[in-house]
Amino acid sequence: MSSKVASMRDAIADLVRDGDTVAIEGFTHLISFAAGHEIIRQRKRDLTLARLTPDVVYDQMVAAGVARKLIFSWLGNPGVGGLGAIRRVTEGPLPALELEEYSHFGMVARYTAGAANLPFFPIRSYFETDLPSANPLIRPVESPYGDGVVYAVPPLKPDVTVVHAQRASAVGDTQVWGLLGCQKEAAFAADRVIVVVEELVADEVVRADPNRTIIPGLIVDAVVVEPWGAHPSYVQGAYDRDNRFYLDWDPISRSAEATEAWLREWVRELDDRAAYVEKLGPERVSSLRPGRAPSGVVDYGVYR
Amino acid sequence: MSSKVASMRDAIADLVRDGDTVAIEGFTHLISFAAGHEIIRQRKRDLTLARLTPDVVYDQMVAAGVARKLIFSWLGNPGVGGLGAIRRVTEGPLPALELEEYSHFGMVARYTAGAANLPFFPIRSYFETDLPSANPLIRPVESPYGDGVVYAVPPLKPDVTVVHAQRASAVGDTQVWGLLGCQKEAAFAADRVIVVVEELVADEVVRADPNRTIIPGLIVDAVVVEPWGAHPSYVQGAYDRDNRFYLDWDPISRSAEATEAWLREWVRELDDRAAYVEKLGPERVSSLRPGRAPSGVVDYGVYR
Amino acid sequence: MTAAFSESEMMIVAAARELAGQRVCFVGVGLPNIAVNLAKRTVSPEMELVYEAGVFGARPARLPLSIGDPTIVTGATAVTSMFELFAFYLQGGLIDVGFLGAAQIDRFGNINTTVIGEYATPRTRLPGSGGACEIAINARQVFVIMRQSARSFVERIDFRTSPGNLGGAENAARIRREQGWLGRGPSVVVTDLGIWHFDEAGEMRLDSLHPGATVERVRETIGWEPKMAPDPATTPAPTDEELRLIRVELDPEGTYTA
Amino acid sequence: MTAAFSESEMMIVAAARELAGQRVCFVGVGLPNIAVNLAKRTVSPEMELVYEAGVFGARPARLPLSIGDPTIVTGATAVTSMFELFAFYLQGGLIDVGFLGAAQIDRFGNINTTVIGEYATPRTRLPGSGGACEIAINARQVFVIMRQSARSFVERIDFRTSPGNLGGAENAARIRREQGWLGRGPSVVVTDLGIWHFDEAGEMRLDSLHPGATVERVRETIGWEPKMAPDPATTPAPTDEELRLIRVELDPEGTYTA
Repeated sequence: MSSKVASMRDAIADLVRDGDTVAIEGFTHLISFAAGHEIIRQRKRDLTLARLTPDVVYDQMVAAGVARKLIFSWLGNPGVGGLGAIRRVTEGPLPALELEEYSHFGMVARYTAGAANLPFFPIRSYFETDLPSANPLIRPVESPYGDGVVYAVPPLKPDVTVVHAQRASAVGDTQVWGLLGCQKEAAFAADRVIVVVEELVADEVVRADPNRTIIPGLIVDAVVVEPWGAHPSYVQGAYDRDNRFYLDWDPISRSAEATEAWLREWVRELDDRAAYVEKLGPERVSSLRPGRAPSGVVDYGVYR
Repeated sequence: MSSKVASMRDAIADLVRDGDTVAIEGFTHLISFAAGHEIIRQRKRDLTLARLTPDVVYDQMVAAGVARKLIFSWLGNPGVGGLGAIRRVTEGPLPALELEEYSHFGMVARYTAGAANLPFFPIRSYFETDLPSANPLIRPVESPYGDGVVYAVPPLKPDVTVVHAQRASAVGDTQVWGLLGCQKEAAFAADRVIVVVEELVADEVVRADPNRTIIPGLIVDAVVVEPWGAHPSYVQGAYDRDNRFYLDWDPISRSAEATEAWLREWVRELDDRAAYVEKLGPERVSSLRPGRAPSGVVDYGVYR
Repeated sequence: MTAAFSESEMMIVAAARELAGQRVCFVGVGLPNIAVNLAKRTVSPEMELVYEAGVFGARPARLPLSIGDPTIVTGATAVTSMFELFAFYLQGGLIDVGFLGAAQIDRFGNINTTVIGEYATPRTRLPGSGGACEIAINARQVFVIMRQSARSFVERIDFRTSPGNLGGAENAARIRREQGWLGRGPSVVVTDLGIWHFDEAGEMRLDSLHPGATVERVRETIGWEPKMAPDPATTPAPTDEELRLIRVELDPEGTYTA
Repeated sequence: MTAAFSESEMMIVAAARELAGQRVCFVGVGLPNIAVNLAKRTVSPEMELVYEAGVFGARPARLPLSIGDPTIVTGATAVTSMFELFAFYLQGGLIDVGFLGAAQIDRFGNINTTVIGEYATPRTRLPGSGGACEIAINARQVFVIMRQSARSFVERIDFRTSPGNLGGAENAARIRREQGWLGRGPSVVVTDLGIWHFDEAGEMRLDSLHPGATVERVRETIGWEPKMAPDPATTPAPTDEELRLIRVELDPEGTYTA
């Protein structure tokens, strides 16, 4: 296979189209803010944004006007509070952003059904809650074994899934450690996949530890090498979550003007992630470096 | 938590009861022949044996008279041929062993439903085949989204699942690399779990690489330390599959007498796995050692 | 002599103490996170912490702000996909206590974390379920930690995100049995004023008042006529060690206790 | 000059050549295993090998006797749970060719690997489906490799384990469409005597005879009146290199070619 390495600009330009359903996944860990910012810079429109936890990245994207709809299960700034931009367009008499809402397991099950080409996925959630009446896509299904009813969620097949990872080969074989979230399921469910990595590695590095591979190059369309592309989210072993950023976002996002100013300064007026990291500054960057905690080595054995 | 380390004799005596459904899982890799042999030695009765690929271990157990039923998806000696003992009790006008038959994905889905406490699991298999008429537990279920029908399989919840692994801590936190099969699903689905390991390791070894853990001690009842307990199956990085054994088994299993003689010599007259390994001999053992193929190290980072 | 302490600190300490003897706890975002981490350092050092992010047996070296922090991964027993965490650990019945926060709760422990006002045109858009709906249905028991106010302890919640004792204990027991739920529902609600358990009717009952809290304040901060134990206990004040853990180790910047 | 070769060797070589240009191949146990490994060393070095055991991108350093051999793991691109392999790779539609063996096949490529005789009281108990039923339904196309005989190429198979073109192409296309199957069904059957493709009616048609094989032997080893191309080609004999690979590298003990 030939190399799929591309710039973020080209990857987003080629693979994300107006009106697409886009999933930038990653549960706290490995959230591709870099992809979100490039989508903002390229002024994509009418996107349906899927994510368990829309988080600050979707707050920024909604503020920038790229989205018409969210598909999600938890809408907030974890441990801090609300997401100001999203609240402004979802509260009050005339909400301007469509919401399609599940629980975490419901979202994970949707991606799983999408990845597995199943027409639905059954889960034991939602009984005696108001969620099925808020979202008519949550439907009861009867067990064929006469032991009652469970709820089903429909498959979710994003047009594009973006996954940030510790490392990948040039053809897109991708490895992750630490929290796995549902990136694997979201990638297999998608029509197109963009992988963003801290480090491009030789094929042999991947093949030395095949159990760590979560996504094969087979389903990957572009590999973007973008160190610090997940900041203020984090990359296990590479950098810490920038909690200060999440706390600072709260007052910014409460004001439409402050949010727009932030987007101008940190997204629109910067060319790319490298410029963002430079602007962040070496002190902030180095303060986020963790100490070392090596995994140890296992032996796969040579069998000839 | 206190140590769960036990001898194989005690683990089988305490945890496997006559009439139980027992799953000794492992797809080619990590099959606990040691547990199967101890079950034979203890003359357990009326077991329902579940396994995707009954393999030589269940041929031996059926020959020894411990089983009344098989739940399976592929019945053979991989790459070699049939399983003589099982064929003797399943062919002809009066089969003496009950069979409940699925496909591989059906079996995996059954364990998954069992582990996830789901009343059924939907898959796209079985259409236009004779399997649903051969097994009335394979049933159609209609998608609640109006897009047709898929087949369902029911949950499988073994009374006991036995998993062989490279290593575990004394409380049963278990790590595997190489083929994963469906051991995780079979273990989570089970009421009781026996883990058999090549090596007992300190808690810190497990915690240094939490992504490799497939089974938490939480669901483990006994940890048996039994190096070479998977022979003639194999353990990635530790020893090779003993293909010669699988080839040699074919003529043995074709004869009831030869099979009984083998069981006497290699199972009933031996006290335990250590005696089996000694009888196997150092030459056979060392011929199965692979060369080294180290995985490399990843960094989890220290976050204080 | 015990140091002065805030109502938030008392609430966190009381919640942590309720976890004594529990084995496997599913840790929710926000206040549950600090309460569970305090319990792990005091009454329940052996308790296994489960995070919906996909971690079993976490040993956080610091208090994570989010429940997906890298400190819950390093040194944990197992990291799993979220599918596996929700399917095998939670829905599979391995969680003893699910620990939740809430925006609104009713007398039967039914919880709203979705919207204030109408669903389609909310006055306040809250986070939604996250894993709460699953925790409420599948964990063996549910603990809740939240501040009391007339807006949060309400006669009727605006949206039922996570079921509690539904319309009462009898109703809840029947539905849980019929639908094969593994959980027994809510068992304790710890607030800034006191500790509530659930009585035989499935209703919240005030069993303990925190030091300084009064029955009058409890009544003012609740939207129904509350049941109270005949002679509510007084929650023992936080110990110096509990306060030190909160102030020095867990929340030095006062994020949870402000 | 070409060395002498056996019918089994010719069959394996012909099957391997059919894989030219294929990208992702799901490798079945037995003869498919050696044919695919030969193709990987000759016509399709870039082809990704998928094993139902949970391996994508295998680079076996030796021919695995079983399809769960450790040599398919070391140096592979990815090792997955079997759930993931069957759900995401196979049912998800990522497999271009599923390569199967069979005990019985009919003119429409429907396959039996379950029993000879009645299901409940079989004359011969065969292995059963394994992953074959899933491969037949979900792989984009299906290749079959098996020896011809009057007992294996039959008018009516005793048990349909894996669907082929069902009652014919029209019937199969309708059912595949209605049920949302991703696969197009069987596309080639390679035997010890020749190469069969499927015609517009969905029936097997002999397109190539192996060197030394005759139309008469083909008719003797088949349970129906076979369709044949007007002028069947002659399969090019195995090259020295193909034979060397089989005899020296892949199957030095003659397990597959005996």
